[in-house]
Amino acid sequence: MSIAILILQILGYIFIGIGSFFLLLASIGLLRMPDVYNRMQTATKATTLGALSVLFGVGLLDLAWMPMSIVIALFILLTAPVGASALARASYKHGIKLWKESVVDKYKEEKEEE
Amino acid sequence: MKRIVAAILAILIFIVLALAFVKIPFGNINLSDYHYYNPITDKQTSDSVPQHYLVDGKKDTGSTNIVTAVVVDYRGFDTLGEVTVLFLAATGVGSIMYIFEKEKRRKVRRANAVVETASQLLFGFIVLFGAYIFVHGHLTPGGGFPGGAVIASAFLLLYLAYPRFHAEHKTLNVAESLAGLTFVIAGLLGLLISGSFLYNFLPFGVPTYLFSAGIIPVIYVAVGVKVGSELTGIVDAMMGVRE
Amino acid sequence: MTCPISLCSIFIGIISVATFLSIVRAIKGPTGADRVVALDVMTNITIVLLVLLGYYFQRFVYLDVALVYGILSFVGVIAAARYLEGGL
Amino acid sequence: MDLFTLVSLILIIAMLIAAVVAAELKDLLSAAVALGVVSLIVSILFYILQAPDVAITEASIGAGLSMAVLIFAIKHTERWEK
Repeated sequence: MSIAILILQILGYIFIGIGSFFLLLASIGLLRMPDVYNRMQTATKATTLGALSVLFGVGLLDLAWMPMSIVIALFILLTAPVGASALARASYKHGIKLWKESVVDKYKEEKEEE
Repeated sequence: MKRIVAAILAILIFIVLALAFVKIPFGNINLSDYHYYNPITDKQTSDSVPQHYLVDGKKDTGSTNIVTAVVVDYRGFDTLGEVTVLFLAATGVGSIMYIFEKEKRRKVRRANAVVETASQLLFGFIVLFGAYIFVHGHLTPGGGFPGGAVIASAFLLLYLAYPRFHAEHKTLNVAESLAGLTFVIAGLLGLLISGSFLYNFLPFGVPTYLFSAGIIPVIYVAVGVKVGSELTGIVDAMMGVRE
Repeated sequence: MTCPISLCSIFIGIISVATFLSIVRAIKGPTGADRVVALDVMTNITIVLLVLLGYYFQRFVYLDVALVYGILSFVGVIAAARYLEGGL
Repeated sequence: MDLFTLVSLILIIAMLIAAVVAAELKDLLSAAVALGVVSLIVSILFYILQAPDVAITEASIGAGLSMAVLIFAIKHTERWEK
């Protein structure tokens, strides 16, 4: 019994460590990337992965916390991509230019084809 | 020059405030030497005020969350006043925004399909969570005011995603009036039964269970519905578009 | 168990440094959209920070605060995005 | 030094900088976002001080609704301060 709990604890701390490392990477990427779109994709993807990993790890540390942390994780999984997509579309429509070394602009190509 | 003077003034005010705050004891001071007169037992007791609330609060009110016990039970009349102030503020916003009614016939751009679908999916979840916050006000942190704000933000999400959406004014008014009436009737029943306004006349039950703490959950549900409908009315007055 | 709790405090330190770095972007960001992106990211980091602090304090009921924060700042981000888009 | 003292110090410094920036910016949308940052950090500080009721109220009013109201006001006036 205690061995199972010990294994769960070790697994939980490993998950929390991975998650907090990804969160730190996300914030560094937010600082160092050159324009809005790059920052957005770096930060959103890494943050979502890191947050899900930490929440799962906390659930493993104490199994009574698992349902609530799964609810929070589901909520992050639903809202983070929606917020990022709405922001990306809004800043494109607002007229913020891409970085000068960006090469792909699918949205503009589609507009020209129509 | 003006900015430098302003900065120096701000720093001086900060220093004076900090010097004043150093003298005030926060946190760990032992107040057990403080004596106060207890009118019920008719003698001086040596219990301190925070000890009184923390120890006797659960016995007096049956509520697990002491903050809720203070807000709804010990200081229930103040909460009625706060709800009235919020109602007056909502009325003021509505009457000011009525002047701009003509301007609302404007063209608005539709939202992204992603935002529309996500707001449909999340609306029920957010309303459910707001209801959870104010129903569990006597067990977990939260209560009527945050729960009402969460419900209003669910409606705000719909207003943002669908520019043509607007909530029914009649339903909002009926919900708000019923909630306010429930609060006042609960207080008057206490007055009728034991002679003091908002007396906790229902049985306390077992603490940490949902049906416990007497009339505290009833009043918090009423406050939650009232705050939610008032804030939704404010949001509707500002963002709604009439056809 | 004293050792794992101190391990938990190390992670709390790392995540608060991450919060600080994203606040730097929210302060520095040249355009408004940068600041809104930084607010969006900071929200997610803060939810995780609140959950870990709740585990550190060993209080289960504190998780409600994290969920409320997530819901409301999502609504705020959508409001800012709709304003930038020209809707609202 | 205690861990929470350190975390609180980091957050308080960031909060002060964000508050000054919110007062100084000419772009009012960015100022509203900076106010949101201030409200977020105040909420975390209340949480660290073990006052979850105050933290939940601060988060529910400061994060979503007040930012939406400010953005609505900006929409009906103008975005750039002269």
